[in-house]
Amino acid sequence: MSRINDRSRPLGQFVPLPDDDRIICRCEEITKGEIRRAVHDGMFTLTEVRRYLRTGMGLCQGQTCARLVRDIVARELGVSPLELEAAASRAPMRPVEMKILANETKGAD
Amino acid sequence: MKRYDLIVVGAGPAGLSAAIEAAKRGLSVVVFDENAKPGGQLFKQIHKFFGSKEHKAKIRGFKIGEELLEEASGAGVEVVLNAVVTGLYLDKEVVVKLGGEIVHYKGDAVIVATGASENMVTFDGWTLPGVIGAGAAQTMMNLHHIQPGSKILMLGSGNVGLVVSFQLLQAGCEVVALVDAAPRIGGYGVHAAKIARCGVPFYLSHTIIKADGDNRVTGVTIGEVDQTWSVIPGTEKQFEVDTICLAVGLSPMSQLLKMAGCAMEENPGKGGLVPVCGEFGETSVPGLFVAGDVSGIEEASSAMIEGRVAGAAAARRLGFMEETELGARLEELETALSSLRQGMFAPRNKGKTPIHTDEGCPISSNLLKKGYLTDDEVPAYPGVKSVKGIHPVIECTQNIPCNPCQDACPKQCIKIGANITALPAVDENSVCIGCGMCVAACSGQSIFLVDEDAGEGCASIVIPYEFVPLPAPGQRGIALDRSGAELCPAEVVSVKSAQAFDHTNLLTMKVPREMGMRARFFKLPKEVRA
Amino acid sequence: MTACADVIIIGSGVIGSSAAYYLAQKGRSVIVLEKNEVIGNGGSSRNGGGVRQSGRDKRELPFIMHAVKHIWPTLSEELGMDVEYYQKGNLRLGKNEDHARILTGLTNSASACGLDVSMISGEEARQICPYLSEEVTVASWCPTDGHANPMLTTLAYYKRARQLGVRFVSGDGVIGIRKLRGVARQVITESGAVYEGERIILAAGYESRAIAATCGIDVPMTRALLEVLVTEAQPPMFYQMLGTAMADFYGHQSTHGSFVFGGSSGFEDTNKDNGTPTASSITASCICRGIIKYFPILENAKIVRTWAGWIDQCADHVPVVSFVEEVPGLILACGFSGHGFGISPAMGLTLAEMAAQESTTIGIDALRYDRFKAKI
Amino acid sequence: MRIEEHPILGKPQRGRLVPFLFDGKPLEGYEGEPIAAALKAAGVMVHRYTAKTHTPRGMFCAIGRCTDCVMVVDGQPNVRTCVTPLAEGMDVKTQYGVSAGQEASSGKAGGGA
Repeated sequence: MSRINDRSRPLGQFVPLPDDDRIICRCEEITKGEIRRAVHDGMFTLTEVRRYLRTGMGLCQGQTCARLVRDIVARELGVSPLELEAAASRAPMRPVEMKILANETKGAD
Repeated sequence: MKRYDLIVVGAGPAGLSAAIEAAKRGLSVVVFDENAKPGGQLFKQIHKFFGSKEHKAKIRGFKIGEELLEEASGAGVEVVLNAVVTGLYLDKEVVVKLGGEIVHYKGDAVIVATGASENMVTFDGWTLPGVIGAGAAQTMMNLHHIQPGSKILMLGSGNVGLVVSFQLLQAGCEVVALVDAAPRIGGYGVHAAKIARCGVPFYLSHTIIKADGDNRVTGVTIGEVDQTWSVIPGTEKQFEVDTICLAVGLSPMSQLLKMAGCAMEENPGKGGLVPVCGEFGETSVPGLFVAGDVSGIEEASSAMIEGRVAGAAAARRLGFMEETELGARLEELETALSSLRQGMFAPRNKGKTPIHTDEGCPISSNLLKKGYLTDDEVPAYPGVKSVKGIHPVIECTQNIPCNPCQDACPKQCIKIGANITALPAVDENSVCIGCGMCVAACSGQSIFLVDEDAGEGCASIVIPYEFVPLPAPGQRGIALDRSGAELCPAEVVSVKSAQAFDHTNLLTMKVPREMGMRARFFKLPKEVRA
Repeated sequence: MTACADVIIIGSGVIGSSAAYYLAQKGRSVIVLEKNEVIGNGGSSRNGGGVRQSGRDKRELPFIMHAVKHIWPTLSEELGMDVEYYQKGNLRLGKNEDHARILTGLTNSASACGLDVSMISGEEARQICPYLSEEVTVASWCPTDGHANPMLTTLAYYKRARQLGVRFVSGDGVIGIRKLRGVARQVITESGAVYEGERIILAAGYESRAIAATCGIDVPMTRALLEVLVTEAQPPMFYQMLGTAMADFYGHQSTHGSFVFGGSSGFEDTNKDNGTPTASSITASCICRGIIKYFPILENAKIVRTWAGWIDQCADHVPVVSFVEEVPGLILACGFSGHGFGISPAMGLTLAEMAAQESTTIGIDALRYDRFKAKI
Repeated sequence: MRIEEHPILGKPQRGRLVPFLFDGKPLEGYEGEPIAAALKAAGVMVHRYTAKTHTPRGMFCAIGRCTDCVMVVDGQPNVRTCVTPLAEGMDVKTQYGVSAGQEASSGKAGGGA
């Protein structure tokens, strides 16, 4: 479901907003202003924003902020939030200690 | 690798129902749930459910949970708790963290019923301790028996915000305000009415500007918003609170399905990212089904039926059920589901604001803005008739899927008909015996028994009462009107607490005659409550 | 409609993006075409982030040594963005005689090429990194090696190139290269768009093989599924790049505090997917077992995420970076075999020089596309 | 505050009252209830201070999703207190950044070389 995306299309000037310093990603403490700035730096997809800023990469893996980030990015790009594909879902769905992940049982009844 | 006919992820209403339906057809079924207790949200839901008998109406959520668990164990379903499904891999392999181990399972069919997660809004100070989700409030008070706070502001007027506000009051907390940026209350009017009459003020078209406090919430500032959702200067209001509770909607918790490679779609009508489903909740991955909120946000009642549908479909897929048998079962379930999906809160009516009920009665705009009907509006509904002697007054004014009151009345005073979203009508020709079964049966607590002329210049009113301490007969207090304003002195005549009422006590109070159609709640004077 | 530029680059990974940046610096106009919706979504976002010289094929060594000496130390400054480069050395660990043999072989060949790398004992390794288990008995140690954040490096090249006027178009896959009058000039995409340039750089990972085929060229490569996992943030512990003789895992602690480890289960050549690279259910567990043996202290660290990606594996595990005499105008840059990240700045620089028809700073003869011969 | 009598749920059934430590101070809670519940009952709101802005966080989702309530429990950082049952003698500490102790929170890895 790729969409053609010209990364040189103009987004207009970055205009600072009064709530730019508000934390959006609670785990990684990323602000609205940082997210908006990232879009102007060329991060047009949620995955790029995530890699660029670490939004949704903290302990909760974006379970709290995914929608909030999406809405900010969409507004900055001037598109509907529905047009932005959610970042990939990754295992493990909850954090798992290495020693537990290392301890597999297969087939044992 | 350990294999089951069916693996269900999530032991909430949808997951358990799916497991039961499949296990009854002979499938080997396991249900994994990450929580220490099964039942999903059911065990936090202490209110009586809506719907009709087939939807387990007028039974409290946690009781439904207990019933489902019993049914599941009877059907041979294995429910595994503290089991975190860490991933859903190719070939329908489910990897589970169980205690200190990672265990690999495969299912010939898999039903994902992981439910929903809460949406959030941001405002200055939203990360302060004391700002919590509505689900957190429910978990703390109804599972762990701890008050989430003492003075609380609720943001969100959907059913979750309304129901949790009432539960907060039941837990002994003070709800100082219910705020929503929308211009109209999003949830059922009856849920709003029962907190309005307790004195909770509604602030529609308002938003939270900021939470105050350095190390924890000590207050909150709200303000009115205009049509562009910007705060109108000068409309700020400040409240002293220790807790701000957010109930601003739910999103399907569909990460496992995205990981499994299901075709997904952003569907605002369903609350967010959901798998594209064929018939019976089957995703684009053959044999992988979904049921409940993860496939689209709805009520627990519909989640249970969706679970049954997916369970039956999985049974058919694996050859445990004949096509004809499936057809008959599905027809039954579809009928039950579609009866829930009628009325003004039906999924297809999301975002619409009707001005009339199906019966042609006007929808109260005061109810939608402030949470209660005005005195003038009340007589417009078929449940409100002026009858001599004791009679039910049903302040149920929206087309919601619910009909226990009709079955509750032994004298057939209340008529709803086959369409369960129709407004209940009081039949003037049937004689009410004042048994109060309808009052206790009404999940929306919107039925009162009124005798406008009970003698000595008084009216008597029977109200549903679900608070502690329970007032005693003879105690004097204050009658509140529908808005929660103090109206007049009132005296408790009787308090009935039969088992059939299931903790909805029937409090009869005596008020001056002219207050019979205005008094709707009873409050003990402050010194007595303290 | 035809869009023109001096150079058309196919692939926005760290190779394509860095080439675009160095070309833009030379004042060339560049268009970068990316099939995926996301910039750098192939191997560039699925690797352990090693910037290592030790353990490399000697054909790659000149590139990595140049990059480590001249580019990596100042790259963050140059691109205006922290790429989290650490030059704290590389420990390649072993636990037995076999491992020692493998490590010694690699160390000897790298020393011969002038790299400062030496064999050290388990005890010496523990002095460098006190968290290593007692099981470690031998290691190779290269103090000038290090690591960086591959996602940030890719995005930094992309961001800076974009600022310099490079046009990136994502979400439109290239379906073919077309010769005009005997010269490769046009690039055609899925949407039917046509891009025309004096030079075409093909840096599309494994997909390069199919695209090269549209002008009759083949690069013998396959693909392998590698996986990466990341832990929750830990207090700062150590900043060496880590690997093992058997390549059970490789990784490091990042600026953020999390540990990033890459690895595989041994089935990387035969794993299947569901259309997108999918982590297998057994690999993360396998990597964890490997790590805990070497770093028991990490056993309680929680894994928060795992992900997988296909790498383009060349027949001899060394990249093809080459002009194609039969197809003038075409420059191949593929088959990086999972070693592309560390050398990407030098590769970008080299590709830019090639496309600009300058003589290259580093010799490219050993990486020719036609070096593959039958075994007898 | 604990709810001693509830109009619907009645009197709660609880585990044994057990002692535990919060930042070295002795507190009591019911065995098996989430650590966060015991802390809440004792009036503790701040579970941790964040790594970057050093601002306080407490319980937010109460179901183990948001991870805001993590603390250092028996020496292990990042323990989700809202879903971890309380056990007798647990050593619960306010988390600063990714570990216990204020000094560690400023010890984030320095910038790139």
